[in-house]
Amino acid sequence: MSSKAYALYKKDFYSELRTRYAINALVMFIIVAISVILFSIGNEKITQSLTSGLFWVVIFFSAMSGLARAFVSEEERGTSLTLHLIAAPSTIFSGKLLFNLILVFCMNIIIAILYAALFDSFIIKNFALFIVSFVLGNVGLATASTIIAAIISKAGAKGTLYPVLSFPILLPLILTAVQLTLLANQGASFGDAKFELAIVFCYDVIMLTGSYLLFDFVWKD
Amino acid sequence: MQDLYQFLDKNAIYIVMIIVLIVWTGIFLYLFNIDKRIKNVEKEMNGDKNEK
Amino acid sequence: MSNYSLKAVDLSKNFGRRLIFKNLNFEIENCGVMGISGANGSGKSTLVKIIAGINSPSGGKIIHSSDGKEITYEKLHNYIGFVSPYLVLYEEFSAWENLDYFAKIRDVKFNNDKIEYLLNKFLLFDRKDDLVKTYSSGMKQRLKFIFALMHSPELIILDEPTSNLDSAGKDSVYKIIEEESKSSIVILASNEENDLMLCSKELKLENYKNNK
Amino acid sequence: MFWKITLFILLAFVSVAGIAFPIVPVPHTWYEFPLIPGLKENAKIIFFHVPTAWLSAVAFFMSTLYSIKYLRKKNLDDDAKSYAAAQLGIIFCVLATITGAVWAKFAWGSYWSWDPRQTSIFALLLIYGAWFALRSSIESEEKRATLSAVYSIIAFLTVPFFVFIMPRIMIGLHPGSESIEGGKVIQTASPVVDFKMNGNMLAIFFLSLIGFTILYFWMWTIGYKSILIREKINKQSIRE
Repeated sequence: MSSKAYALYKKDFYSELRTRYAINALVMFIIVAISVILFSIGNEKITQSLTSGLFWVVIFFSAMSGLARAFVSEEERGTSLTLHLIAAPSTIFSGKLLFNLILVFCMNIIIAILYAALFDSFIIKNFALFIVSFVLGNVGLATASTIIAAIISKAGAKGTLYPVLSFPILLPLILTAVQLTLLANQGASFGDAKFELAIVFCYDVIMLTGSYLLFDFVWKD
Repeated sequence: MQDLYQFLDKNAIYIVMIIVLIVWTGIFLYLFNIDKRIKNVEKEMNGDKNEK
Repeated sequence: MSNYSLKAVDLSKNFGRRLIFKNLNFEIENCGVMGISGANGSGKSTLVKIIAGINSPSGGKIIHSSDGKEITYEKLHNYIGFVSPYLVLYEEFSAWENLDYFAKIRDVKFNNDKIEYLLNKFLLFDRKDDLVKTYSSGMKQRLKFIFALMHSPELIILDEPTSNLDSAGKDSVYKIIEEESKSSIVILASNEENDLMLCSKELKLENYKNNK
Repeated sequence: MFWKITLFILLAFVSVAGIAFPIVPVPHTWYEFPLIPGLKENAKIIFFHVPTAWLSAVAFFMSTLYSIKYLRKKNLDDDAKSYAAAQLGIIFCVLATITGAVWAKFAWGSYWSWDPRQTSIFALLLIYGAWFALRSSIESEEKRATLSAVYSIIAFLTVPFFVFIMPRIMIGLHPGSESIEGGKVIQTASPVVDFKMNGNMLAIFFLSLIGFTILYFWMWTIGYKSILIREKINKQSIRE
């Protein structure tokens, strides 16, 4: 089971390396978004809460431009039928989720490094808390976007629909993640953030089980 | 505009009236929607009869 | 000789509220060729997709069983080989890489000898390291046969198998069908007389369209 | 027929009572409402504003329920029911948002202030909007029904989170709301937190909730029946 999903991930990975379906758009998007924010800030000092908000704004929109690709690329090229014939839905979901997870982690680590380098007020005081919330937030982001990518790959108007559909689903996650990033930047302890951590953790678990169970319906025509 | 605001602020019952009005507008919109749908159905039914 | 059996029970399909077919029953055991014929747009492709488990029927069910045991949907894909004009393989990979990934995702052993034998048979061995993008449509069609046969499936579904092929290609397809039908079930959906000549049994979709 | 007349009488009574009953500092008889500090006459919108918000939640819940039913049984009638519920839901959701904003202008001084409940209804509005956008982009009926059902279930899963996280992020201004600070539940400084209804106000409030709920079910029945009839006729005309 896991070896099949890993094989599917590897296929996606090498396919991505050859076609550059998502990566080019993603990298350009990150650069553009961060530079626009930097230009609009200019020389002004911005508060920590604003920085952690902007941090997740960039993550959200970069995710929008890259993550939908996992299923849309298969559907656009007509290869989803081939996938149907070689793997069970659970394998496909796990493989695509793994691919999206890796993509989200790479993307967000780059964003975090750029933020730490370019923004004065983005100083992580409690590093452990930041890492934990970062990981939990990324897992939630990847899970929710995988199932929504699967939904829109079967619908028309693919490009415009993705942000519309994923925003309400991701809103609770992003609001909490902003809060957590702020807490980590202010140097709060794990005890202060336990409520937010619990929320993000529950979100991850519920989304994971929900989308795993519902994926069969989406995938089978 | 300012006068209207002050008038409504003092006579708060009119705010209640406005709100009731808005609610009824919404319900009416829904009725219009259903009415349109049923009219389409009617047209299609009559169209079928004419074809026969 | 396998013990594969395929059974359709009261199968029906409608798109929205439009009927495609209804009360479809058939049964095949062990081996043989079954043809599915019908005009364009009559639902041949829909039916083979339902048999392959890609689409779900609106009513009734398809039962696949091997050695008397029913095969669950999760495992079905490894018993089936599928060829059709609308099947697309990964164009950014070479033929060899395609087959390699398919074997890994399926979690079946990559049988070098068998793949080489098939590549030779379908005259693709010299081009096996070229990207699929550079292939002609006939070559792609031949590659799909290798894709369908590489894991020795017990049910082979061919939807218009001879489209895009020249007469030499058609002959080799007929030879393959004859060969495979000795050991496994072949389902052939087509409109061409020559294709349907091979069938021991024929299913005419026109017979399942009435609403009574 | 009986319950339709009951509904008419109920809603007529609620409308009259909700608008006309006077508000006095100390109520003596059953037709007088108590004065709520900071709210004055516009406290009466509770009889019309709260039911709309309640109904948009009920409609959302029912829409999801029929979505689940559709996925289990694959019957397109369930999809029509889910669609009719969502249609009513978005109407009531917009109504709740507008009526709330109008009232907020006079009670809090601005139309919109990201109060937890305003944010929640905003999220609900977004979900409904996305749901309809998804539906309009899919041609095939079955695919549309399946995909929108899956989406509405996923959206439904996220709703509890709003309930938990909103009060943490924003301070409540809404009547009857509490805010949590430093882990302790405290009342906010806003003038309307002492929101207490007396017995008869509560009775009329619940009567209005019941009345609007019955009205909703009536509208919903008409709505989905009209969809079913239209589809039946379409099907017949294709066959002929």
